[in-house]
Amino acid sequence: MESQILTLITFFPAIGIILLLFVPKERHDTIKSVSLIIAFITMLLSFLLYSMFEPLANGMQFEVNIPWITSFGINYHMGIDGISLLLIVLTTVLTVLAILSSWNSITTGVKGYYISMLLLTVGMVGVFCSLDLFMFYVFWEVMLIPMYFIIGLWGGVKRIYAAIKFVLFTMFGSLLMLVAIMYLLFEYQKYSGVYSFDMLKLMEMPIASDVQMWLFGAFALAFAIKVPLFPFHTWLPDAHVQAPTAGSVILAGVLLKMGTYGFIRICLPMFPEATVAYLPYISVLSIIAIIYGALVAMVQKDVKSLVAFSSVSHMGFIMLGLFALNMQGIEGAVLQMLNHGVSTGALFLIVGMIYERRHTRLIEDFGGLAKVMPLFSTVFMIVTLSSIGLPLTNGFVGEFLILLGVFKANMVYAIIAATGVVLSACYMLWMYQRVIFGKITKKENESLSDLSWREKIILLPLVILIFWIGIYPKPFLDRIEPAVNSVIQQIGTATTVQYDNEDYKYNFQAENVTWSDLNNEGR
Amino acid sequence: MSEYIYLIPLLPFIGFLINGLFIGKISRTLSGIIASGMVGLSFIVSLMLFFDLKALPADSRVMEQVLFTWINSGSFHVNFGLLLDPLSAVMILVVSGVGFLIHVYSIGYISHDKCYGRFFTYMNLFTFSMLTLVLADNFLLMFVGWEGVGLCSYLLIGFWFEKKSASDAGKKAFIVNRIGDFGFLLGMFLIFWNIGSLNFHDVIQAAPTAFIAGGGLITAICILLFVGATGKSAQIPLFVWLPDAMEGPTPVSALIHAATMVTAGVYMIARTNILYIMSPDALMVVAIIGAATAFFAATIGMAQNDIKRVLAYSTVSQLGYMFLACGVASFSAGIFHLMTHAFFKALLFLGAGSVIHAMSDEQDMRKMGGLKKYIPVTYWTFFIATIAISGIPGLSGFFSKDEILWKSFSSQYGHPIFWVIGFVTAGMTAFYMFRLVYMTFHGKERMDKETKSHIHESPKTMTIPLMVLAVLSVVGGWVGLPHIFGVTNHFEHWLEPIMATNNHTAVQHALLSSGANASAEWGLMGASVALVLIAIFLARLFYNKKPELATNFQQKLKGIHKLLLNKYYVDEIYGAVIIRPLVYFSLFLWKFIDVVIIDGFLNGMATLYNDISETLRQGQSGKLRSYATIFAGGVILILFYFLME
Amino acid sequence: MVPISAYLIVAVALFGIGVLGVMISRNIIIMMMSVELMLNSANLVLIAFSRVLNVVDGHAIVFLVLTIAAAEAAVGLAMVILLYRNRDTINIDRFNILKW
Amino acid sequence: MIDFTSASIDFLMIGPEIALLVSAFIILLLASNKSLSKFGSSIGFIGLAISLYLAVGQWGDQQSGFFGMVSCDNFGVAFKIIFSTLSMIVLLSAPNYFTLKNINRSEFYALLNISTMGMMVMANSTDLIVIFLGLEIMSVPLYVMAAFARRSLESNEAGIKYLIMGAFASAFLLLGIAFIYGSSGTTDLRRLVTDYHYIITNYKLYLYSGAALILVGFGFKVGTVPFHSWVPDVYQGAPTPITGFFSVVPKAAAFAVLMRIFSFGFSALDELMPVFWVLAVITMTVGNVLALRQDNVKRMLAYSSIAHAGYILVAFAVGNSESVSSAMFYLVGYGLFNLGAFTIIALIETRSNGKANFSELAGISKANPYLTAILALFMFSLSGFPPTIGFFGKFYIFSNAVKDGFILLTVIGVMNSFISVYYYLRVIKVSYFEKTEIMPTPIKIPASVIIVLFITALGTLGLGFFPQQLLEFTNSAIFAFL
Amino acid sequence: MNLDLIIFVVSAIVAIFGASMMIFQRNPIASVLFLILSLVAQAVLYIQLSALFMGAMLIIVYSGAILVLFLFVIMMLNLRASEDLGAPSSPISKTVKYLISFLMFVELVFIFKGGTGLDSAAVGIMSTPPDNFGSIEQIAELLFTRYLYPFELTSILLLAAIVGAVIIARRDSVEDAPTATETNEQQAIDEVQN
Repeated sequence: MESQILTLITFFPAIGIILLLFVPKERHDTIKSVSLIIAFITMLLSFLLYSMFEPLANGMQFEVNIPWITSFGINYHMGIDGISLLLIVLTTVLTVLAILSSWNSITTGVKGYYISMLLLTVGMVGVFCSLDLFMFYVFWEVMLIPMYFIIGLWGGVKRIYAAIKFVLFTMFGSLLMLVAIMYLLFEYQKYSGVYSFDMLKLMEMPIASDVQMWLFGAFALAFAIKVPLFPFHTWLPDAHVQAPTAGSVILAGVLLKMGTYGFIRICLPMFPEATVAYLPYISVLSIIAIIYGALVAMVQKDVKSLVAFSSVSHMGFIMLGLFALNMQGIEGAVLQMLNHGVSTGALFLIVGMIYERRHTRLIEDFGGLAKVMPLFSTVFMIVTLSSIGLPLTNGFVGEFLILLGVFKANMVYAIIAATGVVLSACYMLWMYQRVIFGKITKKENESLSDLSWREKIILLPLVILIFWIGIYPKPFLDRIEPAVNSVIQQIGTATTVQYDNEDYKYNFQAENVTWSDLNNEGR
Repeated sequence: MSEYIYLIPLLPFIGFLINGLFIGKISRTLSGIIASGMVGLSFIVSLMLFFDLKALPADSRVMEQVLFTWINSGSFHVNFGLLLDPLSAVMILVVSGVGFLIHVYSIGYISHDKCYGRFFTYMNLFTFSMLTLVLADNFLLMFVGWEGVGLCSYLLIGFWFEKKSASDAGKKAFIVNRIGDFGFLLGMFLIFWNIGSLNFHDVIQAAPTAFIAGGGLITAICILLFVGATGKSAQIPLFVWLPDAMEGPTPVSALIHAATMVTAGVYMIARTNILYIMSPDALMVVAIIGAATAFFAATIGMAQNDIKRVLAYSTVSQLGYMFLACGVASFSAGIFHLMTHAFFKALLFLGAGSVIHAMSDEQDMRKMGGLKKYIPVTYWTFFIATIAISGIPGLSGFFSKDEILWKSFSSQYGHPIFWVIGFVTAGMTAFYMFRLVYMTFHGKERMDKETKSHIHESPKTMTIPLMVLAVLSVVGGWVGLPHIFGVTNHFEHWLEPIMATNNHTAVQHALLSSGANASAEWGLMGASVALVLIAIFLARLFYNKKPELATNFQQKLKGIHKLLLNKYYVDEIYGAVIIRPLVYFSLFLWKFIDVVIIDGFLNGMATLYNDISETLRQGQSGKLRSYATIFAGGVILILFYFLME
Repeated sequence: MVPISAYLIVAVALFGIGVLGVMISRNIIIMMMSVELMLNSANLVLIAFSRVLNVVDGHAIVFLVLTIAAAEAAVGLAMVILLYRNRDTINIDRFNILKW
Repeated sequence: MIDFTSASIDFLMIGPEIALLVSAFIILLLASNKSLSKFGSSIGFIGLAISLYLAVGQWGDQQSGFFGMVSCDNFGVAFKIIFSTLSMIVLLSAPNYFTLKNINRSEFYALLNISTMGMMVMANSTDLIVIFLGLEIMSVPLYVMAAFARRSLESNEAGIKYLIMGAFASAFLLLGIAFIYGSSGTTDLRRLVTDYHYIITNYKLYLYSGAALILVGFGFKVGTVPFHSWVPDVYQGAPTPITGFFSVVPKAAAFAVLMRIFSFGFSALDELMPVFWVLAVITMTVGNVLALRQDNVKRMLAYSSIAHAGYILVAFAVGNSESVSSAMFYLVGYGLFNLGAFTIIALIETRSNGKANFSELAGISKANPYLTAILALFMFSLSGFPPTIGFFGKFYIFSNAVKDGFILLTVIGVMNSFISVYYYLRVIKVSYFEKTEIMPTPIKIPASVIIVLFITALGTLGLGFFPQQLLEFTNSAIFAFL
Repeated sequence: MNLDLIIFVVSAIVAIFGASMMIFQRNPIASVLFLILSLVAQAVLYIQLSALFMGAMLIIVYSGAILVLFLFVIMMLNLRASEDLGAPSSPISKTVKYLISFLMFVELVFIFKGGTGLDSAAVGIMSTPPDNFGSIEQIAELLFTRYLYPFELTSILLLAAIVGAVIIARRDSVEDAPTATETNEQQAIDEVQN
């Protein structure tokens, strides 16, 4: 169990796929419930994983390492640290919610739909588990196929364009990444005499800095497209707007994290010098993404594309945090990955819910919903607040840590980026006001029903997570910390730049000082 | 006893939970009772704690309670910790006390609205956040309360969300506050990265060694924190949201936009006074902004006709006073005024609410008048508050305001100009307050029959809090009698432990000892009183005895009057300079950069490839002879290459 | 006496002519004959070489090539018949249904 | 030590060829008789099976005979195995189509076997003459097959075009052989290699031009640009199962010979590398770009097969033994999924008026979900998505290129496969995403085709997941007598 | 100026002349005859290169068999010179084609220029090499020892050719009736014709 649990979690949905293949495609309820149960068990397994995980312990856990394709030194090598752990849990939870959310909205091709959902899960969890670059790439690409179908088959009006755009964008990046992976393979072979795709081994290999530049570039392009970083973001709004609710949830909740995950798992530790060299460019791009995404989001007419652009902005924050290259920045970024998954996922779910009722997503078609669906409005408000990072919601902790770290690394970046906090309040609240507040103008809105039980069940866990992470993030941070530490070690050791965190002008032992003698010495 | 501090914020939170979860399921009165009961309980707890604190020796008057570790990342470590010291003790008393009264008042006020559940939920949430703000033992937790109260004000201003103006005002309040918070955040970052902690202890302890007094760094920190304060406490340039905030229910205006939340900025500065003391430039900025705000707001207030707006601008101007006090480094005076202001301004708002209630939601003073005989209780309480705020000797307002005026003159950071501004402002305050009183309660009745028939005194739940507050606004000032009365200023003395102790207090004592200054203080005091009386007389003349004077006076100064009526067009200017350009810029980004440039490029590539494909296809003509030609051509090339070798 | 390269040059000249024939003639039969000509010129090259190198293998190869030529001719002519039956023409330019 | 020029006449050495020949004879004998002729396909299949068995038996024991004309090495044997396997798949998928198109004549199977035999001859010799003869034995039946649907004008046209261009190309090839002969007095590659230095000093140009012309001759067969022009027309015109056969098996044979000659024989000719580099680049680029705008799926696949030839040529440009094995690996994989794709196209053609246009695909995902799913699988494999064998093949080839520092070439290669994604996904797009108002009638799939699809799909996925065995096979197959 | 040279020059000219006439003929029959002419001339060259037997074979097999087969087919289809010329191809493409073939010629000649060690050898009927080079015995012996395997292969090749020819050229028997594709085939024909 100890060693097999990762394999189990990764491939359990595959079992579901096989089951579904034998269900006749007319029996929708069976299909739905089977896939739901499978996803649910996967979620429970991930919780089990979470409970078994050793916080504050260094290095990978639950490692499995079995030779797979020996002539290339490709191993079936899985293992997780805190970062992957959290993302895996996020993935499984969101999958369950996504499946629930598409319970009624998906009516055609049900079988294929749920098969793709499960396949998607396999891919996503696989990416987070794999410590072998080859496996990583395989899972990375496998994810594309079901997503392509989900967008293209069950999407909106321009779904085909969106689907192809999505696949082509991602392929473009990942193919260059493939070249880089091959190159790494032979670099390592030159260095150690044996083939290996093992990330952990590759990290130990010293790479000439100019080579690092190229490799980092190749990897970074793939990841930046996935994130998406500023100039490469245009696939995102299309994909989000066209995709069905569940698709958007998974896309925003997990797929975007692949990019940032790739950065922190591969780019930063493997190419430290290149990281330092590229740092300014990527930081600037992320800042542009923050401001740009926020501004463009402000003028969107479609709620979904507004949320899409808002995730461009948020992902910009995460990238900026990663490239602060210090504890607070990276840790905040990792936590923010989780937060963004939760809150943006919730936002998409909510948008999907009103879409199911009204079959429109245009902001001007709504207004005054607070009167007819108060509960909905409340949840919407909570999620909105978490996405604009109000204290005691998850968003705040992440954004604060990120900005704190960035401020340390580069004050100007932090100051510019912090304006994003203001802007996010602008567009989110404006949207909320136009959708929820005011008088009911359209009479279709007067008869809207409030949240159904299913929807309550969908939203409840997310709301809980929002407050949990916001109020007591310690368990998460504790699990992230060692992983982040190792990354920082990697960078710190490999580069001349030192990233130690305790360099204050003032160093004090505040514990034994009391308020009063403080004043006494003041007198 | 210190382990019960957490009860103070917790009780309102419980009330919030109950009201929130059972919203619509529990009866109007019950939810009201729960809400105000919880706040009342926390007030009692506060009192007990206050006395415990008082029992302690003056040097060690501090109680702490760390609930749990909140955020811990590398060297960054923040606890969810509460801190009770003289300053926060004052604050919790004000917040929970005034809050309690306002809650009680609300029971009656909200009795016609069916959304009472939501109302009390928000109110309790607000009380919780406010108490968290004042009890926090570190900047970050303070920021939590800071944003929390911002949220609640957003929710409560937009309470009647069907009114577009209301939701707009709420949004405006939140966003403007956010702009302030932006500064606050950066200030926190600077503090953390230079000191390594956000805990008040550590900061206070480390500051003297970590920063060079008067250096750029400390000044930057103070200015940034002050930006946050301007946002929260509606100072220039971020005061625009407060008048609009009057869209909310009147108790809300009383609680949030008069008594408590808006004073958070003052509290914060007082809390970090050590830092401010280290940076005279920052103090200067604070003082200037405060004085300017006080003056401008007062001028605007003189021209408004909406009863609540007048009060709103007066609030802004009073806050200006408080900042002026802080700016001249007499923080205790600021806090003192904060407290007294909480009393009488809350009273004023509640009274206004009662008036509006009586007038069946009419807010325009030009449609009022002569209400005195219909609603006596309201009138008298309101009148007391009015004379309190205008600084008639003996009432709370007089002492606090006068101390500020004196400090702005005498303190080493002070300057006669500050005194002049404060002095003039005091006069204007008296003027517009009495203008308000006369237009509302005296003179001939300008309301139509229909409303007139409905005029009635408010229920007990509303009047009792008024009376209590009236009493407070009379006696509230007596805790801080100035030295020259020959008594020790209890209030200043109480706050002394947390106040920065540096040479300036010494200087002050020196000043006080000399009789010359005592006489100077007497003189100034007398001058201000005189001015106030003149102002009252003018108000009476214009708005009671000879209204026509006022009108043709307005005719004469049409331009100025128009300017004041429209609040110096600040909103319009902001709209034109900031908001609209931003929106257009965003549209440009979206429609041009995104759609045209980036996507255009990509689609261009696609079409390019298609065209290449098309052209190449022409080569595949289907004619075998051309195939043979291509073939032979290829052969030639390859052979040629090999011949070149 | 004639230098051997003279023969080779004749051979490649024939080869070139054959290529030209394939490229310019519209008549399928002539095209095929041009191909035959190319094969023959290759044969001539082989013969010449085997004469120079004084190994007789070349002749054997030519012998085999003749049969190959015959085979191709047979199939080709059969196809010509088929085409003529279906289309009443053997002008190669007419055969361009398949293009682009 | 093997005597390279042993006169030993050991018929086991050419056992597979003989088996095929005999089966072809039997089919031809039975063809005259209507009642018996229907056994043609099964006999052909049996023949192929036997030859496969014999070929597998030859695995490992290296010997040479027939005065050095036959050299039975692992390399050749491996290709024999590949040929017979792929031909069996073709043979399974073909009859259904033929019967439905009403051109099911049993001579076809004879031709198939003879042609396969020719390929074996090619793969199994180091003597250029024998290779040339094998090529002809392979090609002549191919010409006939292309024109096999005698009524269809496309088929006729495909036949004549293939024939004339083929003869044209083989003339060049022969000239090349003649030059080689002239340079060394022999046509045996092994002797060429042994006294290579003497030749390179004295008859450099003959060797070069000979090599160039041989490259032309076989480049024509594999369809490298600029010798590719015939490919789309012939592929489109020929009956679809035959097109599948064309696109895979003869191509593999030609590549086998190319490997033998250039990766082993002339491996010392460094000047060849740039040629292959350029050929690879233009071949894959032209193939992919031209495939973008096709309306006919068959023609699109024809261009894509050109592109794939380009990918394989990358291995030649790299030119180390590893890359030879990678090319062989790719050929196997390509054979599997391309045959599968063509089989499905054939099925679609059997419907309605039988043009394999993209429009025909619309909505078949509803009519035949599983069939469409498999088609999608093949498309993903063609465009090189993991975890299909198509991906691993590309990975194998390109990783070798990277290893030897052909970074630019690799980048061009992956960018090409990026372009190719577009048109492969177009197939999926049409068949899945585009809605049709009239529901297409479901296609009936006979058992034999189901078997074919099962095998190909299983191979595509399974070998994609576990390529190790195949890797070892190709790695041990690169032992050749050179 | 000796006999060899004269024979060579004459036969070379004839060969090239015949070849070129062959490709420029409209009338297939004429071009066949020209090809035969050229082949005969080549046979002379063979003999000059002391390949007596192959020269004979060339005349017998080619002129005697293959080209007669061509003639036969032409007669059977009775193709006329006049029939169906189609539009003349554009001058540009013509020049390109001439250029290409000429370049090819030149390049091949260059190869021979570069190919060292050949020009020394000079041949002709006068200088028959020793041990009756290229005699029937030699070739026969070679064909049945070293070239046994290829020799057998040719038989298979011929078999394949025959089968193929039969399959293609055979008139449609009854069993394969017109299919659905027939109709649009017909349309295709029409559109191609005009």
